[in-house]
Amino acid sequence: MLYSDKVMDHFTNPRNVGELADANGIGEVGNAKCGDIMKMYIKVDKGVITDVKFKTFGCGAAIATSSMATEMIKGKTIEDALKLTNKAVVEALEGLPPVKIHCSVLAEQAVRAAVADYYKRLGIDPGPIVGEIGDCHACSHDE
Amino acid sequence: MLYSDKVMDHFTNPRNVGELADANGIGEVGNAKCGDIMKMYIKVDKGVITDVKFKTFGCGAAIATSSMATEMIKGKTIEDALKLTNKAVVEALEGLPPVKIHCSVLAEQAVRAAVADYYKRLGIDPGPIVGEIGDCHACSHDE
Amino acid sequence: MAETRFVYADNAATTKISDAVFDAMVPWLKEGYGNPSSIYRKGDEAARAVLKAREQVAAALGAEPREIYFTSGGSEADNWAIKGVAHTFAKKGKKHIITSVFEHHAVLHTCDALRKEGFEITYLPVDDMGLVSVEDVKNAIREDTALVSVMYANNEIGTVQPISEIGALCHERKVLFHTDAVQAVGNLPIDVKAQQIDLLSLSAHKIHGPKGVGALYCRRGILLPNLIDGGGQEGGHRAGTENVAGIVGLGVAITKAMETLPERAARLRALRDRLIDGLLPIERCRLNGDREKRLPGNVNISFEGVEGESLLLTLDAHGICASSGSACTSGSLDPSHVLLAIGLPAEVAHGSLRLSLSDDTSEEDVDYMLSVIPGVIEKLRAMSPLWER
Amino acid sequence: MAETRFVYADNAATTKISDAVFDAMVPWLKEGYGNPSSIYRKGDEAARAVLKAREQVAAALGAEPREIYFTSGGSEADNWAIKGVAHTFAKKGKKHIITSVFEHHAVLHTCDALRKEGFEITYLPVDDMGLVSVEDVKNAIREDTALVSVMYANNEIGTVQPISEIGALCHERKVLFHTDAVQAVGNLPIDVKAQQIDLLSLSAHKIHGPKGVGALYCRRGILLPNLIDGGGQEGGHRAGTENVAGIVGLGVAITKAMETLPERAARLRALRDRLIDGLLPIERCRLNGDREKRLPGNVNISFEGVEGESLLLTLDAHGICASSGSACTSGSLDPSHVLLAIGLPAEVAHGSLRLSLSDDTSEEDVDYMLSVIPGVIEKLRAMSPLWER
Ligand SMILES: Cc1ncc(COP(=O)(O)O)c(C=O)c1O
Ligand SMILES: Cc1ncc(COP(=O)(O)O)c(C=O)c1O
Ligand code: FES
Ligand code: FES
Repeated sequence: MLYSDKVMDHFTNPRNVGELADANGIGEVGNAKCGDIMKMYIKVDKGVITDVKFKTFGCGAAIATSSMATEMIKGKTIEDALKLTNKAVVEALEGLPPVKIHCSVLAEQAVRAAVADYYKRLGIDPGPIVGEIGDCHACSHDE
Repeated sequence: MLYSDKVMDHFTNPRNVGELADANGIGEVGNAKCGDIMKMYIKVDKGVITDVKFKTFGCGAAIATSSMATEMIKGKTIEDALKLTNKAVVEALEGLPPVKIHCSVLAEQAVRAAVADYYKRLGIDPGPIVGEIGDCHACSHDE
Repeated sequence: MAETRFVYADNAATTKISDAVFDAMVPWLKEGYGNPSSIYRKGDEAARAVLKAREQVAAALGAEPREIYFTSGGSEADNWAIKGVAHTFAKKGKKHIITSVFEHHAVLHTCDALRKEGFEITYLPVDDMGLVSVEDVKNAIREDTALVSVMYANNEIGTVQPISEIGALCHERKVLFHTDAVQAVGNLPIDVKAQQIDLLSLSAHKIHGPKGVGALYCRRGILLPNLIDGGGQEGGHRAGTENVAGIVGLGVAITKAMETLPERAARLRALRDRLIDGLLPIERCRLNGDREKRLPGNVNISFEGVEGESLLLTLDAHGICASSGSACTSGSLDPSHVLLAIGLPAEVAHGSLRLSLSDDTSEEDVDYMLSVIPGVIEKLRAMSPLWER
Repeated sequence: MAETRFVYADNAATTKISDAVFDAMVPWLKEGYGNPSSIYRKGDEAARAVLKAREQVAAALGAEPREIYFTSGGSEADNWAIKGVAHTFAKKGKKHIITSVFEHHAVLHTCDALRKEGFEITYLPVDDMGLVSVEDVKNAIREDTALVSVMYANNEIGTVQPISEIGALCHERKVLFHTDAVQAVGNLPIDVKAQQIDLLSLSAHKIHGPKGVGALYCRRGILLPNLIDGGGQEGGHRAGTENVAGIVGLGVAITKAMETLPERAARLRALRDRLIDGLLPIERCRLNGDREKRLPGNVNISFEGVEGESLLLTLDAHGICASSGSACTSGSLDPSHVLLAIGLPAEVAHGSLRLSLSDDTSEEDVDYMLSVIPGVIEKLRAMSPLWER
């Protein structure tokens, strides 16, 4: 297959799908024109991400990276979650085809966007903490 | 096959191959550059072609048309032999591929060349009787 | 959910070689290995087999055998026809070509390449039903127009274009007319003379023939420069030792496809309509392309909130092979140019599903697809952030 | 005379598909019909098969898989390489191409077509042994030379050209080097890196693979414009649904051909030499082409006073398939351009016989040919007006 068994596993049985009613941070990244939108819901308690859910409109890789990213940050501190790189997600998924790397970038960005939202809701400027969320470089579409 | 059964028969078992020691008319036409030379030997007795032989350097069609042409003029008067057209030879052979029609033209010319030689040996100008022998139009080679 | 079944519903991408075609090919992959250009019997047998196939293709199109040139497929035929006409007429100062925005890439990218060389290309729009208008063709023709190239039937949404009308118009205006009939052959009646088609491309692997072989019909009297120069094959117009087995396969495939066309098309239409009618009740979905002027085996439906690749992968897990846009553009991030051309928003275009049927498709296959697809759409929508909106 | 036996001695025209190749192809003509561009498993299986074949071809040449592009055969590869380089460099004002007078028509006619477009072509001579001189190449290279194209081994007389030296020279002079290796592959060692070959053409049907498939090796970094535009196949460089079965066949064929090369070539050379030594005692005949720098399976002998076609037909009647010049020019009235190039008079060129051997050729086949050919020559000479002279 195009995808590793691990990707197919996360695609076929994605973990943490859905919305989180009591989320206190929600991030959405991507662009429907490109066929990829990720929305991530986090529940932060005492600096720890106690729960996380996602919804993704996108390809197999987008769904699998969303799923894997939620698993990787669940139970982690915000600081640790912000250290999650797309590379780590790709490695955890045992690789992605080159054309699909942008999807893992989206997953990293979705986590950062959710954390940024969490800070914003607290009235804290997320900029210095989260940094630039950035755009997907795989496409040249304007919103 | 490229050739009809009749052509193959005449190619495989050509009739009247060889030289004629007592020929009184010998015609040679064609051009070795093009891969076709026909040499025809006739023995004329009282205006009748009593014997005929040929030697041909050429393709299957060239050999078959030579063979067929000798059969068609053997025992005929010179006048009848001169009426032999390449079309008649082709028909007798049950057809030739278009690219090989020039070979039948050569056979017709070989007969005329042999008759012309016969007249020349008698001191008669063959021109008015035999006409132009003509060149093969299938090629643009110079001798 | 029903038990898993294997359903191949991507016959517009490629088809399975039929048993009759396979059986016809095998002798030419085994003992019949002679080169058709060779003079001995083993070569001549191969030459005869190629000739027979040429006659079969000609008969299927209403053409003469000498108007048929075998190629390596539909793409080569498209390239040869369009580049050939372009370069011939450029010498006469005619450097304008008319095509449509939703042609197959073999036509579009060929035109793009010509554009870079200095040709001017008019890309006709298509309406929201996926149809080119004859009026538009008429208005686009200019003094310096060399060629009109409009596909017979679209590969993604299956819409059938007004080929006979365009043919008549081009004939009247003395402009050459090429049609990419790769999807039409075997599915729609074709008569190149009656329809006044000058050049036509076809491909074997779409009609249960082998991959890597096709043909260009080029009306007698039209002399195209060669795309592939070399040996004297195909009357000196297309070099390369003939793919004898493939060509024989094409001959048998096109004969089968054309001889039983009305019955086959009727059966396909019934399956297609049952599939369409069974899927359209799904919330917020739409059929793409005109429902009537449509290939007998084409279903193309967009489901809002669903992305194509994840849909295809999920269907694959259920044993269903389908497509979401043209096969050769999968892996691309861009939504289908065909669906954008008929006016779909990009995000809806991403969620399109093409199910293309063939003689191999059974009633049970349709039942199975109807039992699986709605649940799959629901599952994907449940995880889609676009669906909540 | 010995009993009739079937001996196929025209392996330079085409070869029989080997059992291993046929068996490898069948699954892809049957259940493995997926389109390699399709995303579902049936498509991906086909994509993997194509990738494996690409790796096999690359390994056989010492290239990288991404440097291999599948084509419809040797002719397409030659056309693509030469036209592609020509059109690319024309933009930089380099419109000079060097080739040799005795290339295959796929190269010669391609160069002729370019000449008509305004390119300047230098056709290098070959010596009477059938060899191109490196010195001549050197002297022909100019400031505006874009490409040198010299075949690896000649298809008619089997002479092996100084490819490595030409490669080194071109590299030094910064001119691209293409070689038509259609006859060399499987018969001679090839290492495109060591030999500094930039572009190389090959064809499957010459090495017990199927007809209608070949490949172009194009060194990384060289970007050729497409000959066939369209879908994204072959990295977007050669459109058209892949001939999966054919490509798989090529992969297996080239692997077999290259892995046992030294033993195979040694056996062929022994057969070839026995044939040559057995025929040369015939009166007024000559071996065409250098005896040492020669393909292991090539015999080419001219018999004065004998015409080629009638020789081939007579041999065919004895069960021997042979050739007299290049297969694709049979039916032509002109003597072989290759034999003229090495200085043969036209009438002698007409009487040449090419016997080309392969792994399928046995000792008994050679015995049989040696028992039949002298008698056939004698019979034809007996009816030849050129022989009496
Ligand atoms: C030297 C050479 N180049 C090119 C070709 C053409 O290959 P293909 O017939 O696969 O197009 C051939 C054989 O026909 C050949 O011998
Ligand atoms: C409409 C259309 N044109 C051209 C092609 C190209 O045909 P092939 O893959 O045989 O090159 C296809 C299919 O891929 C097609 O659907
Ligand atoms: S968001 Fe545009 S391609 Fe990834
Ligand atoms: S003599 Fe017939 S081709 Fe020249």
